[in-house]
Amino acid sequence: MALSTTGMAQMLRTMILIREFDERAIRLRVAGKIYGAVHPYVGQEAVAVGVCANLTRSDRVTSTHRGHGHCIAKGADVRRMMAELFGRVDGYCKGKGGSMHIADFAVGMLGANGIVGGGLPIACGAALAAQLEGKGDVTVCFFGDGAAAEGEFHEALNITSAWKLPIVFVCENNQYAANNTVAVQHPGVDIAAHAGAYHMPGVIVDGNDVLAVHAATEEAVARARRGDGPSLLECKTYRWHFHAMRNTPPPDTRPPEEIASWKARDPIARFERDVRERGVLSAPEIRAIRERVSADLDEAVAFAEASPFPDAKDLLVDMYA
Amino acid sequence: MALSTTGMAQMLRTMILIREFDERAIRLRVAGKIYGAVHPYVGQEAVAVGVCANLTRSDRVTSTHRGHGHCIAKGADVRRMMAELFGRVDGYCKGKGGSMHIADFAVGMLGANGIVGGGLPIACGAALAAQLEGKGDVTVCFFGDGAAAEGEFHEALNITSAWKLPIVFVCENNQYAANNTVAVQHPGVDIAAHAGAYHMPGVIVDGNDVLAVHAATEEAVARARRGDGPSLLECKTYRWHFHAMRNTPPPDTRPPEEIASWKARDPIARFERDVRERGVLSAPEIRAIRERVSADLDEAVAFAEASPFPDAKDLLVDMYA
Amino acid sequence: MREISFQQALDEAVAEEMRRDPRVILMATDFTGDPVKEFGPSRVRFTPISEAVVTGMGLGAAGCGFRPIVNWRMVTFSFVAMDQVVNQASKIRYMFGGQADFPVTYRCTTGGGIGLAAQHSQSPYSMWMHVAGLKIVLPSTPADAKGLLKSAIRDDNPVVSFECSRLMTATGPVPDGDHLVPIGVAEVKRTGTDVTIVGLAYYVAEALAVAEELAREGISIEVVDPRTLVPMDADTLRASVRKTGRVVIVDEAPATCSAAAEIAALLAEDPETFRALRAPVRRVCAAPVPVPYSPSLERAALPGREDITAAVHEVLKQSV
Amino acid sequence: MREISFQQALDEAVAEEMRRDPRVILMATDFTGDPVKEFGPSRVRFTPISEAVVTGMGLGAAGCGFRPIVNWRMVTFSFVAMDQVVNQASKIRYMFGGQADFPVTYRCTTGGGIGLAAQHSQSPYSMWMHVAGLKIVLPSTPADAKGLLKSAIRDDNPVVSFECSRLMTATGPVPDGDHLVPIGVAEVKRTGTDVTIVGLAYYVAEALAVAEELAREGISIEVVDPRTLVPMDADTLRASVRKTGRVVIVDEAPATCSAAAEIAALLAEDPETFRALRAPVRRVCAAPVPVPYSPSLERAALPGREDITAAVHEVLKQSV
Ligand SMILES: Cc1ncc(C[n+]2csc(CCOP(=O)(O)OP(=O)(O)O)c2C)c(N)n1
Ligand SMILES: Cc1ncc(C[n+]2csc(CCOP(=O)(O)OP(=O)(O)O)c2C)c(N)n1
Ligand SMILES: [Mg+2]
Ligand SMILES: [Mg+2]
Repeated sequence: MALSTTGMAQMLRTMILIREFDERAIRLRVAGKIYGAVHPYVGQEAVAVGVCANLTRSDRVTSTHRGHGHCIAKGADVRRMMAELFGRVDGYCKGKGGSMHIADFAVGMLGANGIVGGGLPIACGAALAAQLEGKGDVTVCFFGDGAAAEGEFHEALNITSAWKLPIVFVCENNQYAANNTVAVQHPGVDIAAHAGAYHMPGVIVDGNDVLAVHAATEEAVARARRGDGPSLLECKTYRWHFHAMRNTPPPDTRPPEEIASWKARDPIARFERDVRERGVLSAPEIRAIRERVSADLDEAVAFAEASPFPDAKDLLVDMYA
Repeated sequence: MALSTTGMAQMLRTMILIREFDERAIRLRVAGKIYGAVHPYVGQEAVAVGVCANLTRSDRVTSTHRGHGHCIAKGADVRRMMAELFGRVDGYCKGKGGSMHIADFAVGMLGANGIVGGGLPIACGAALAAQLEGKGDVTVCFFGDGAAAEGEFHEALNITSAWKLPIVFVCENNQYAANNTVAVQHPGVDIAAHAGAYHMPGVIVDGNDVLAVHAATEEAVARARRGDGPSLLECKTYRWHFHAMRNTPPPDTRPPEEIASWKARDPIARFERDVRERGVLSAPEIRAIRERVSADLDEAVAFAEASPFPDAKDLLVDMYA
Repeated sequence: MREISFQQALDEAVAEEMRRDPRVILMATDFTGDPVKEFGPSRVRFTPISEAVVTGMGLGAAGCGFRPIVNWRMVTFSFVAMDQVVNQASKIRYMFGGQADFPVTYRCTTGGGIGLAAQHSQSPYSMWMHVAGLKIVLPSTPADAKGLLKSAIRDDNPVVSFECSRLMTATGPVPDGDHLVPIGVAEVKRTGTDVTIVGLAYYVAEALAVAEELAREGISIEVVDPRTLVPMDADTLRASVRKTGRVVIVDEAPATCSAAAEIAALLAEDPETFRALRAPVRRVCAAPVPVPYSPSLERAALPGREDITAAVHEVLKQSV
Repeated sequence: MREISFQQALDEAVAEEMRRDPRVILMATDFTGDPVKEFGPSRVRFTPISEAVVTGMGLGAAGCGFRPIVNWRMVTFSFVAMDQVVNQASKIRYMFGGQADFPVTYRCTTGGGIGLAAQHSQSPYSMWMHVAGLKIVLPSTPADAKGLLKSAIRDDNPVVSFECSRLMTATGPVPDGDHLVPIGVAEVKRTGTDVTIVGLAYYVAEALAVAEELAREGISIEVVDPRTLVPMDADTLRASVRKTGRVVIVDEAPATCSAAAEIAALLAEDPETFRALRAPVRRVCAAPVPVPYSPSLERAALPGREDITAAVHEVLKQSV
């Protein structure tokens, strides 16, 4: 299914929204308006967007500690996301979760996850549910190169292939797990190399090329919907910023040339070129999108700031159904 | 290094000793002389023996719930093993461990393990120790086809390959994990297929042919001693008896023709033929070995029965160093 | 009333709930009986030995509208899945602000006394109790086993059902029909006036046996079975001890940070119960060792009737 | 005496022990400082994110003569490795009949109060305490942190060192030289006569602050820090409570089956201490919820000084 013009415009807008959301999150954290840890997704936008453009609302995804991008791409509302970062009652989790635990079950976003690899089993459960429901829904499971060293990765690939569950495993290989390179984590550089032994397709794709990600996912999703089982997609990409920050952004320990070379492959700049060249959007139209994103985020921050903090007397609410 | 005549005779003797040990263990359990669970190794003798014939005393192995064979092949004393099954103070663990926890650190047997996959990490630690010691010792890690579905399997392969640790992973694919076939456990039938993605050799060998097991192990051990890192060896084999028994042997749920076809490939009968044909041992010499094994096991049982039960006042002994 | 075994009671609970609700599904490496025959291979799943992913799958499928029952078989095997229990199942509803329910039931056997040694003889319920967000049941009779497991399966939260190995062949009367036992309600299994014995699982029957013996000496024992560990029915426990003034808590887990420790604390911190206490609280628990294999040591490691009896005599002697 | 931070004290402990004994090796996904520089990449290992195998490797290498220190970083991450702790490390020596020693040290941070929400704000020490076979330390000052970690590394058993996140930047005097604090010895951090406060980790300093305030009201508080959770120095705790007759136990883990529950039970079951108790034992613990993210809720979930003060006033009022 070829991407429509509006589809592509929508994808570009979402990529910009993701980037700007996280750039703001960093500033808001430095300003002490939000708490805890921020793990920016900046640089990896093509993955979340290229993948999720293939999904319907009833398809489901699980995410990671670096989850804002997946959340936005799956259709969550940035106002309620922002309110969650602000720890307010109108946040997705009523302020109980924060950045690492945003979820929006209504749009099939089954949650960020603070545990590396922790989302993989949950995604397999969603895929089992989809198989039992028999409506052709699929589940996408996002995880990092670091997570591929956890045993749950292996168990997830094994059982979903044995059971032919409708799931797509999307490894965002951003070259690092915290400060450790892929070489510290794995004997080889390609996570997708594992797919064969699990009798599933393993595909490596340029994770900074949203159209390539889209195309590869399309095939994997179609396979899953057909009942042919899981696929493993490895998207080679890079995060532009630090791994995580608390009060202040930590110094970057990665080689400056490496950072620069990846910034030169900016997935948004590249897709902007693409859509201009294809005549999908003009430069002024793109500018308008950027302005709109900026206004949306202003509104999201205003929404968050207007929302009250949870009342201490509600501490025990939501514990049990 | 070609096997010597005495080497082969020794291997045959060990295979027979393993089989007869476990056949006795079954009878002793039925008679109520020993307790807990018995997991017979009968049918798989070529694996433990073919592998361990490549090891020196300072090499180390870890084992599984089905551990008697590994223990004997690594050089443990059947008298102290038997005393352990009897729960007596002269057992390897002073009666505290029983069948599932026999260990003999003096001969480098680092323990049976009641947890499927649980021995893999410990083996990796022994291999790390060997690498740090730098004396060229290797570690062998035995595990089943069922264990290959546990996350620890993946983590063990990944880290030992990344660190080039001197270890040989020996998967005894006996076609079943308890009552489940390999097909219930895995999308494919070959566990060794995983090796490539971990950048290590993956070798499939006839696990009922002790010389083939020996030869494949020889190469993997040499590689490990050279500092070139781990290998994954998959030995296709079959257990002749039930998975486990408590008071009485459970009925077998596997197809009778399947059992019969594997019994026709008896690793001991095959090796007896081999050594006779090569002129290593004559039929009377083999008979003498069998008689000697039988006498040794009589002595082991007598040794065990003569040993006292632990005194309840020693309950807290051995808790802390 | 029918007399059936603990194991059969559990099997009936599962089968009845599966008939009642097609969203109930099963996952385990093995099953008692042949549930595939009645419910088919899509609802009854034989799994690889991959407890971590299976545990999380139960949770994920629960969040998507199913009601999975994951049977770890032995509690020991659940430790490879502990992340999914502690970091996911227990926290997922609260940390997501209650936007979904997770009606998953985890089952496993517990306990020693069967010669299986350290790794296969554990009773670590208190480790799960400590983790806020789970409900936990621990039945002592076939009737409670059936009624609590049915309630667990119908509960909209993650519930852990601990099922004592030594009780599996025990038989007892079980009411016909849709027999439910509510989660969170303790039961006084025998009334008495001198000493309360709180027993868990296997040790409820042991406490009753001791009570019978002591009655002949003229000592009147009340036996209370919490049945549910979370939420703990502290009211019933405290009411009993306020009446008797003395308590002995019996379980086969080691004492440190155990369910018995929690019960002791719940009693000693309640002002009214504290004032009624005429003797120190007493725990009769396993020795602080991995359960040893040899029968002579295993017997010494786990509580026996003589230990319970001795403790009762002691609290009577120590009474102020 | 030098004033250094808790974090620096821990780093010094590791560096000193590595200098002292070449068999000490490190494994973690990350380190504070740059230990590779001094000790080289063969003794200092950056690991993949594979806590289960790394935990077992520490144990295996320990059984082969090394003295590994495995740093899980946050206790949360250790749950994927729980099998290796519960089923292997804690049992291996005993179940093998004492034929080898396993001198491995596991380290991790604990606790909330830093806005990291449910999964990254846990204090589940009691889950480890319940498992027979581990030693466990939980320091509250830089000096204890250094001295206990050094003792842990020299100990020939698996030891778990729980290190409170909120204390990392706290500073305090640390003796020069080879400063050791023995495992298993509690410390009375302030003497008093009216109420004993048992504080854990962060809550030792909070208890001392409350004691200082209450002194102005004429209430004399004794503050006791167990420092080691296994083996627990019950004698020192009991002696204090026998003197004061009242106890408040403060920690940031939820109360159920917690270290605080164990301490309460240890006090209430000792006949002499029981007789000396003039008021119910009192636990001041976290609310039974996963720690929430929003500051307003996190504050409400964790104990504050006002909660400790209120508890002291209550036990004084409830005294018989
Ligand atoms: C089980 C577990 N271990 C360790 C951590 C700490 N941690 C958080 S993120 C991270 C790195 C993850 O790397 P990767 O999976 O590549 O994702 P990325 O951060 O690159 O997006 C680590 C080690 C954790 N959260 N969970
Ligand atoms: C973690 C864990 N899960 C489940 C079990 C129960 N169990 C014991 S042996 C076994 C089957 C193991 O199969 P495999 O690894 O192929 O070894 P085999 O018995 O065939 O030698 C199972 C499921 C266990 N001991 N540990
Ligand atoms: Mg990464
Ligand atoms: Mg097998």
